[in-house]
Amino acid sequence: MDGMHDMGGRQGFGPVRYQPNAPVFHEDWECRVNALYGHAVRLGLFTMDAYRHAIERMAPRHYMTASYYERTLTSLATLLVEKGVVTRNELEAAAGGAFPLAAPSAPGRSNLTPNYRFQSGELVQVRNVDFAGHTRLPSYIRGKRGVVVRETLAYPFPDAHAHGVVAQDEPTYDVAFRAEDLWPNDSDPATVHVGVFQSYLMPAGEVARGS
Amino acid sequence: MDGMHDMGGRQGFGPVRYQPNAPVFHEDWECRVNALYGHAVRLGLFTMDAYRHAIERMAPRHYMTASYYERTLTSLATLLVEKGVVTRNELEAAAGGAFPLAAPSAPGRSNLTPNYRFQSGELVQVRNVDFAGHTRLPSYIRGKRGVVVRETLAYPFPDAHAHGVVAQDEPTYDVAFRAEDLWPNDSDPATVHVGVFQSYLMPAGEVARGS
Amino acid sequence: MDNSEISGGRVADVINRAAAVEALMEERGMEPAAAIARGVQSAEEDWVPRNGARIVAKAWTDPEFRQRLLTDGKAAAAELGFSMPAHHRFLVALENTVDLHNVIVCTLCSCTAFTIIGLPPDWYKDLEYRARVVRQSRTVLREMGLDLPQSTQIKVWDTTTDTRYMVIPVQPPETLGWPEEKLVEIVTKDSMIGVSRLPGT
Amino acid sequence: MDNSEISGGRVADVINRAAAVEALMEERGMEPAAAIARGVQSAEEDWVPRNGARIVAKAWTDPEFRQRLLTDGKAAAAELGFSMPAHHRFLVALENTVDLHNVIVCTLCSCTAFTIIGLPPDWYKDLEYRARVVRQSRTVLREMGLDLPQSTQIKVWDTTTDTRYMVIPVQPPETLGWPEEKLVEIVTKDSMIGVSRLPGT
Repeated sequence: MDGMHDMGGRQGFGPVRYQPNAPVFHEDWECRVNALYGHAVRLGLFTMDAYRHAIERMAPRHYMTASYYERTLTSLATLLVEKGVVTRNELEAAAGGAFPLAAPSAPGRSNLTPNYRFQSGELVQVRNVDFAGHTRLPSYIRGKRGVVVRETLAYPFPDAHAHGVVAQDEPTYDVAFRAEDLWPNDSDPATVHVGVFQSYLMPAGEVARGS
Repeated sequence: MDGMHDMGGRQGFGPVRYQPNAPVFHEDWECRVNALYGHAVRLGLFTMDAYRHAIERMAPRHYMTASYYERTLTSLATLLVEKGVVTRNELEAAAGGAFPLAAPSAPGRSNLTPNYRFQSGELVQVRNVDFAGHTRLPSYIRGKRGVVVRETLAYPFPDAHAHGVVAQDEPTYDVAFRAEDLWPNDSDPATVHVGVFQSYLMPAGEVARGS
Repeated sequence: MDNSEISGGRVADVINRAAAVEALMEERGMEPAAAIARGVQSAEEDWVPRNGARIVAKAWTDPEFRQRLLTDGKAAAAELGFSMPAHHRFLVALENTVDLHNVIVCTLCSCTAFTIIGLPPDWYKDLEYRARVVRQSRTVLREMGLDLPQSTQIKVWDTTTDTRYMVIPVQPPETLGWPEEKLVEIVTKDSMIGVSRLPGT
Repeated sequence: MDNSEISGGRVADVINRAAAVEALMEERGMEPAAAIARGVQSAEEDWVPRNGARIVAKAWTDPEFRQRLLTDGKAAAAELGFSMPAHHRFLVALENTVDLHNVIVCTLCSCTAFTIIGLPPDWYKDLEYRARVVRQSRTVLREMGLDLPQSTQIKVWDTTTDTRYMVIPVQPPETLGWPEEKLVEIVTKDSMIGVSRLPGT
């Protein structure tokens, strides 16, 4: 989805709020919530892809202003409700106030091109297609060209896996892009390596035939 | 700039917070601030393009959570500081607290193709180029194809005008896009008409030669 | 937002920030008080949707005016005594029909023909409307109470230049033959933005 | 956010919301208390940057291990007793040199090889880092205190699949010949993310 979470390359942000060797947790509840969502994943209640997607589905104003562990908490609570483990009313009664949850999900999709294999050194084009569900294709590489560095391991297809849609595990590729190609007018020269699922790619020669 | 303000087509938002025939102002200061920024424009202190750009330059978290007239106020105060009329310290002393302003601007740019004229009915391609300054090219049409409905009036080129860069007024075009082309996978069929400056366009036949 | 990150202090209330700007403009001799008086009057008395309603009512009842309005909206508006800011160089009147519905947005900020149809309401300037109406026009309009038949084509107008738009709603059939003054009363701001249609149309 | 828009009531404090989830998981027999106890222990004792530091120190001192690490990071980590979650199927070790600097990000969320280099700090998960480091890598690193020479090439790694990354920092020249145990002490989490280099490199 073209959501607020798709941050790569977005402008207007100030300096990173950096503190060298910063602590991981600031308050007790953060570590507890981190443990609870991991527990729910291990119990098989939802996948990591579903967890990530529930964060992406948060109301944009909430996403932008929440801390990381508030996003974790919102995702966990949303999925507990969606899986029928608890109700929103129960959550709000127990919390003593409103409990903002993420918005409903759009449908998932299965693999697009499960059989093609790209080669190291091959010039590839990232498909320039939006998708309303969960996807691990950051918008900043959509429609851009890069070079396959190598094939990496096969993983469950996130666009399916986050939604419980049946799909094959599919190869991923380490694809190198030039920052100057991604953002011709306001970027520092660098190579940006992105892990790209096969379904998101097409041979660069196919560009003329459409997305 | 690829800023948060570039909202068209972004997903994850809930229902419009609609109230039929809603009031324009809710509090007295809103109407006053609206009058003050208009006054500054009429005094020649800054252009409407500069006013819009100062809103775009607000910190993204602030932009996302501020009301419209808080955005207006932030732009006005930022430009009063940037034009040397007041200082941030004066503002903060008078307000009795911190006064968040917009971030500094990137440089502007002059017209790109001032002499070409597109014809009604012509298939055009929107240039797929980012620009760090002010621009009135919404990202959802970048790299997309549309049809020129007609040439509309010439206006100051916003990418220059917001920054005090010299540029010619240039023709604009009413360009019609199909929503299904802009967002193949999650849109309602419609024609989306966008007012597009000539500098943002190229003949569709030039696509193969790059952006 | 996180107050601690801004100037190291608590952010002043927006009312105090607005007052600070006003006070400093006063101190610099920019005469904000007179500007505010004029601005409040303009917003309340001059930039009212009744202006647009008068244009619509005349277009409904005067075919030659309608034609001039469709050709050059700014000149037609001027005929009735309505002006637009200098930077609004063109006004496009978008005529709805049974089969065509026009709706206006400004995805990048909140531009409108405010001297003609009135200053825009909150929801028009809000993130939801700007993000969604270009992409999900039919769905958004339905959520806002306007359930268009599938046979009605939708045109969304994104106000990205200083050309301005106004929608000419379809005249309700039962008002055919009404005098112009009476027709003015039924035309709403929302119908000229295009998020509603008039009753019976 | 605007509280009035959510469930019509005031949003509960995040601490109370977290406690509510925990209490309801308990009520449903999901045994959250034991999970929290394990989770707190893992975060404090198991998923510590010292794991990555041990891998780095061994790679600096054992060329054959270094080669195995560069070929299959997950297997090399396992040699030292470090495991990764099942869904992290691959660990890529990125070797910095004088002329090449690697830096890791996850623009879409906040993925990291947390069992190896420790859970990520706030700034790594924050909007600023995710938005900017892919686009303005050199500038962002400079702002964070790492001013790389123009001759140093930058590679940014966006963690968009469940392959995980760790940076092998350049070994400070004055530590050449140090025993592995002593080298472990100088390797920081930030140097394995790639936002800093070790002193003298």
